[in-house]
Amino acid sequence: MNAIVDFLGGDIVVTAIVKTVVAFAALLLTTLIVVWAERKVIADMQARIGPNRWGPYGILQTLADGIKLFFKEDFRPRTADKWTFALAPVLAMVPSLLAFAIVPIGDHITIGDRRIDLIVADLNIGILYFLAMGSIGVYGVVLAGWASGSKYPLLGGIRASAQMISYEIALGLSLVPVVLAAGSLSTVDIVAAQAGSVSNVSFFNGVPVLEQIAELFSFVPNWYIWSQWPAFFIFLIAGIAETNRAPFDLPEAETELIAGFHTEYSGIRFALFFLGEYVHVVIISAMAVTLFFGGWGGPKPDFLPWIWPIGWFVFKTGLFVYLFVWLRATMPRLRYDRLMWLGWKRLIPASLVWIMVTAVVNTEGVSRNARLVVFGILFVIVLFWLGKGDPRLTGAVTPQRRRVHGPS
Amino acid sequence: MTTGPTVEPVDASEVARRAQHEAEESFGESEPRLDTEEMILNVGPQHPATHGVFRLLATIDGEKLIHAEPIIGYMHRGYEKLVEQRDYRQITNLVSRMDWLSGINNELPLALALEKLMEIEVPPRATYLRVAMAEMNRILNHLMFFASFGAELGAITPTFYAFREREDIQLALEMATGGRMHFGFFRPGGLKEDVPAGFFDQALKGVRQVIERLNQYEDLLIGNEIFKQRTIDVGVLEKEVAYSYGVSGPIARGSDIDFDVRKDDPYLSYEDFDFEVCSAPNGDCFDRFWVLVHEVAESAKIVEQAIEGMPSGPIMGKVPRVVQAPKGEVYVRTENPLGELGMYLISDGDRTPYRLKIRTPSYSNVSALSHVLKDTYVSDMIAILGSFFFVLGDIDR
Amino acid sequence: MNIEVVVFGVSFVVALGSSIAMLFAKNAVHVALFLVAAQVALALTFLLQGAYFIAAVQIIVYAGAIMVLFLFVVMLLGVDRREALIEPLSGQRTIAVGLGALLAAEIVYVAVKGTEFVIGGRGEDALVTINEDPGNVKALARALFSDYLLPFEATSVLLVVAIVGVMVLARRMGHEGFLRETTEDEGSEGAETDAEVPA
Amino acid sequence: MDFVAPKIALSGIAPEIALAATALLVLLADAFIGDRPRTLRPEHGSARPGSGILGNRWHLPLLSLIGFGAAVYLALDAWDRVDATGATTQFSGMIAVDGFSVFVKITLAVFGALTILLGHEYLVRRDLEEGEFFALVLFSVAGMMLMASSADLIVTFLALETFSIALYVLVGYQRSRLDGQEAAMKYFLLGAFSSTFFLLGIALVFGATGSTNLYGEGGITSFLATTPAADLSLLVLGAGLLIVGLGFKVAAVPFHMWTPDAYQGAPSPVTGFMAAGSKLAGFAALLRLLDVVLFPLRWDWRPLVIGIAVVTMIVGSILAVVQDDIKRMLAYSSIAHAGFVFTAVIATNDRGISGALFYLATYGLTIVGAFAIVAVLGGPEERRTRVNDFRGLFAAHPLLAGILTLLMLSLAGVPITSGFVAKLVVFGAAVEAGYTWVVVVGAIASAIAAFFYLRILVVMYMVDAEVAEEPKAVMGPLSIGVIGLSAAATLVLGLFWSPLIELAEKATFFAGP
Repeated sequence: MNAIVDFLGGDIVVTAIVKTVVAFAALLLTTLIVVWAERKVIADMQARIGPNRWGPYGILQTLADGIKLFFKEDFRPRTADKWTFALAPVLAMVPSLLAFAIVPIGDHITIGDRRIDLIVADLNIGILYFLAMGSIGVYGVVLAGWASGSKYPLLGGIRASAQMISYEIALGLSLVPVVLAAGSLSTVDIVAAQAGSVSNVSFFNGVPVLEQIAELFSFVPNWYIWSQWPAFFIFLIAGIAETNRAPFDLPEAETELIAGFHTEYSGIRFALFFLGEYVHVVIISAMAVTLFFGGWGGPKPDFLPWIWPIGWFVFKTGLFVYLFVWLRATMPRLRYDRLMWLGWKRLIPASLVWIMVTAVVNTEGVSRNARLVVFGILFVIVLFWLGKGDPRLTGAVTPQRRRVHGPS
Repeated sequence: MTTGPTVEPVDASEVARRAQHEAEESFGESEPRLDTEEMILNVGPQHPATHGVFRLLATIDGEKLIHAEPIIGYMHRGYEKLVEQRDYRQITNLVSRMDWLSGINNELPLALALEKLMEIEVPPRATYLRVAMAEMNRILNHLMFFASFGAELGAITPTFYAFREREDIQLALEMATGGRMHFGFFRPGGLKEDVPAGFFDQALKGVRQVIERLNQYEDLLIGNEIFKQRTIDVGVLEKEVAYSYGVSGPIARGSDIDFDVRKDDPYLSYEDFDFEVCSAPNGDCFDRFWVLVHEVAESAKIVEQAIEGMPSGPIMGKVPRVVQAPKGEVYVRTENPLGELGMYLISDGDRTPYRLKIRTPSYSNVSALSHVLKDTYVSDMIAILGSFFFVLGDIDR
Repeated sequence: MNIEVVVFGVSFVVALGSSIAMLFAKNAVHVALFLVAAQVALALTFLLQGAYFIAAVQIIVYAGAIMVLFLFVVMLLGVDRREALIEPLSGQRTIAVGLGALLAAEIVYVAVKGTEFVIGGRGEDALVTINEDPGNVKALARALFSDYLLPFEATSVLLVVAIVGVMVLARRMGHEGFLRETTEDEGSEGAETDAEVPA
Repeated sequence: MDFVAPKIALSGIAPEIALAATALLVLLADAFIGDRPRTLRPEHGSARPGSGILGNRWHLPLLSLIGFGAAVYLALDAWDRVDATGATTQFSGMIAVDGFSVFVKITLAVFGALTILLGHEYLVRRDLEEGEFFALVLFSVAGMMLMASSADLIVTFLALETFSIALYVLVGYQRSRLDGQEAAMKYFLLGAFSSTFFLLGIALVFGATGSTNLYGEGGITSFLATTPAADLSLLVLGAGLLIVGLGFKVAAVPFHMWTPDAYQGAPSPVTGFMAAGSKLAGFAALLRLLDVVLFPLRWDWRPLVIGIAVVTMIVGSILAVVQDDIKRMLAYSSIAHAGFVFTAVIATNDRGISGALFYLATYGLTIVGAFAIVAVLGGPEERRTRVNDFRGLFAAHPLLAGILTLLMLSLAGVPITSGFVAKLVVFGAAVEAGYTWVVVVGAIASAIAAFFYLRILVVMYMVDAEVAEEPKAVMGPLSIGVIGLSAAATLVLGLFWSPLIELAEKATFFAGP
């Protein structure tokens, strides 16, 4: 036993392996629940019942589906490229799973005299790692589209690669201001930088009335959502686009491209794509929470102090997952050229502007958050100016012609 | 398998050819060019956006549709020939299967044609009931397209709402006829039987609910920015083109053709009712859809008026035991949910028609597709197909 | 013997194996994929050396961006189109093998002798110091924004040039490409300003 | 360890900054000012040349010229400063501010401005988009300038890539020409290949010396000065690879394969610019590297460079003789000229350096004029560039024929032209350094080269009854101006050479330890 531990490089590595296994299992479990929750929630939104056969409230439905898919015939088109076809689903799933390694899901727990941080790996390049995994994730979709050897998947694959590359840029750029503000690429540091209350920001210090007013808001946590909200919205939009979810689900638009890149997939391979998408949703939600909503931060009563951060984290992440579902229930799908327009001509310039703003503002420490808010307002003005579109789209467009009487 | 006349014979490849020719002229020798390759994509016959076995032979360059050719006929059933072998009562059930979303409306022109030919007087109660049921059927049809259009653009939720609204009206019709799609309720001379107790309440409940909720649905779908982006100025069908293809119904009205048989050539008792003909000026997907949605409200208004003013009395005129049209010919047109449905009946005095020519709206409407689809995006293609509101059975009779 | 050696061994085998496989793969997509595998394996070795930043950048830039674009292009160019594998120059392969062997020998020579050449305390010790104190991300940033500021900025000019160039070459040739001989034969429209050398 | 912001003095790279900024301005102006038909539909018509040779697009060339003017002004300003304070390095030793770099920069700016003038007329006549062309020329001149003043191999590499990429694109700028696309492709592939050699060279030099910096503390110069006993084989290997990379840019044999194709396929203004600017920048880097930094190693690299010089002169001259196309012919002639400049490089004395600079400056002025004449005679797609197409030129355009004669004679090195003086200077430097036999080879090569220059002249003046199509020059004031300027420079520098030579001699002091 000791020999094995030594071989692995000591206790630290063993801990890491245990953490990895636990995180893997937890993530898969979460995904199963998320799939069920989405179906239940969206059914509720659509005046349906949703899954209700397996387990209480149909909670085991995903499991049943998984088992069904597992035992289905593994079908592969004759024109498909054998190895690539098999590789693609794995590549779609694994990077999403790996990305979870840098998400801090809680503070730390103490077992015996050993402190265990509730994060698989606190890398000093955490954000870059997240982006790297995202960029690998493109392969699954692209290769699936190509390897299927038929036209609709190819179209879906091309759409997917263009979309994911474009929005990866916006996604990466939207994280830069946060990194600038926190001064670190490590997710743990970023969460730590969001501890405390907004009233700590001493913008109003010394100003008689305003100081008291600021004091009133001491209960508001010092999350980056307040100062970095433009970055947050860019992150959110780009993140949704990265997951290929509505309203950015063009690569698998079912009414246009049948099922896009996974048209030819069935059985367990399809299940991998399916799971990969939901894992990705969870990851994006978790990253949004970590970067902009204080991560696991929240009130921490004395009772079981280590469980509260986890609870807060799960709660916040759940809200974002709910947002994903909500969007899917509400939004039609964007058109391909509009999608590219949004990504390249709006999100990327906007995030570049915001990086500049943050970089300038960040050089002076004291009142930075308040300055960021001011700049944010400026930014919104720019944003609206940028967003000025076709007057027919924004103005009143309803045609108003009705004939009441007789033949014309 | 005809695709209708081509208005504009010039297509993209010809433009390229012309340019090439020009280049050759100026230099006396041509050089091969580096162009991206075009791909031929078969949309359908099995495709979720084509509502059946409709096929679109699309030539695409990347995401751009260079040329699209609708190919129809995959479910041609030869109704026009079939009806010549069957007597008039049987025909009623046949024609109701043409446009399976509006069975009652399909039965109507046949009944009207026979009544005209046989000079049968239809009692007012039957006429009123016919109007009410036809308009309820129209609401069902329009809601179906409301549902599918949203779904095609990626908005899945309106689908379910539309089906929820349909259910109450569907139930009313079921109470009266026993059928949900193919009702077989209109007979020459009147109706099969009187409506049961509770029918009016159920119908009123249904249509009032529709009127009440329609605004919400409008906000949900029509008010959506993405929806607007997907539909406005997409797939414009010009007024002149619509005329030349004989496009009718909501699609024509979306192209500023203010024509509605119910107003312009009234039948049944449509003159008694207060309703409006919606039309919109731009001819794009948005306008077509807008007309469709607003027609639901108008139809609901008609149903309300018809039920409120429902006369009592018999529901069947004096019809001989054997339905046998006298020698002669007659043309009847009605406003089907999807456009003008015309039936040209020639009778040689037998129990079966000598010839029944049916002019179905979808057939004329889809022939305009290849014009509209030219130089659009693949995503637009879906929006355009969805906004052309066709039923395959109505194309391939 | 510990796990580091094992991980290094695995990444070594993957990098080398996929590089060789890349040479022999017939399908362009497979070639690209093997290259990706080699890149990722290389990133792993960077990780082992504690160069996290380089590892992440290796994956983001090479595997994530460049190779995806490669694949994108290969896909767009069509799946069926395979270049004929005929050598335009006879004996090219033999020469290539010879030169490759020479290069390999050279690399081995430099690698073996390299430590002797390196002057001034660079190498492992420097890496350890850098990784300990500010962390290699910060050390890298410091180098980039102080000593290497000019190359860093010059790179941006280089990239702008590349972008402009790509725009020029990839712009859809509208009618612009088809010249008209206004200057040669008709010349009517340009005549008044076309000064000709007096005869 | 707090971050200490580096001290930034911009005077050393002010010309480059001015040019890059102008390039960006040109791009913006191109996008936002003036009507620019994006897709020229037949019914829209287009900005035809008929609307005046400056057309409605005069602001772009004007802006570019202002940029070059600013660059020259800033370079002169830097020269004053260098005169006052002596040569220095800036940007943590990345940039050398010395007379050498300033001289090269001013010359390059002149080449660039001439290219803009020619290019404007060339593009307007052919209905091609202008903005990117000017921007690329500006960027590439900025890159060349940076190359001349770089004091770090990394900067040299970046500068090399900057101007090379711009040139790859410029070569294929007229995309309707397939030979242009082919040329761009070849140039790009081979150029990228040579860049890797250069990069490997940098790596080896770094491995040997622990630095890529030429002058600074711990740089290559101080390494060579302080550790004379070190094993230098790796450094020499690296230097050899650097010579390969730069030799490609100056079109030295055996790295010349791209030259004829690229010169032929490129639009003629670009060809002239490549011949003048690319060569100057490449030799600037070579001179700084070999004659200054690696001066202590001269016994190691000199045999290699002598070999290159001899082979280049001979091969360039002989292959030029058999060419049928005037652009290809000029390409091979430019290869031969690179060989002549190499004779100055191997001299490793001040006279050699000033001689090389003088040579490159005069050669550039001449070759720009020669390609300008090719441009006005070549037709829209430059199909009429065969030697036989010049048949009867004298009858059609006597003055043009006369100017071409002058330029050809200058390239051949006939007295009273600048080409003669230039050859005299470089050969003199080599003789002074004791390489008389190289000079003899050079003289023989010159004699061979004279043959093909004369061949053109013969064809030109030949009155031939069977001229299928008379050569027809289509040119506006800009072309005439550039051609005239080039001819004047050739003649004047052939008669009154001393001011420029004095300037070039002033330019032989380098930044350094």
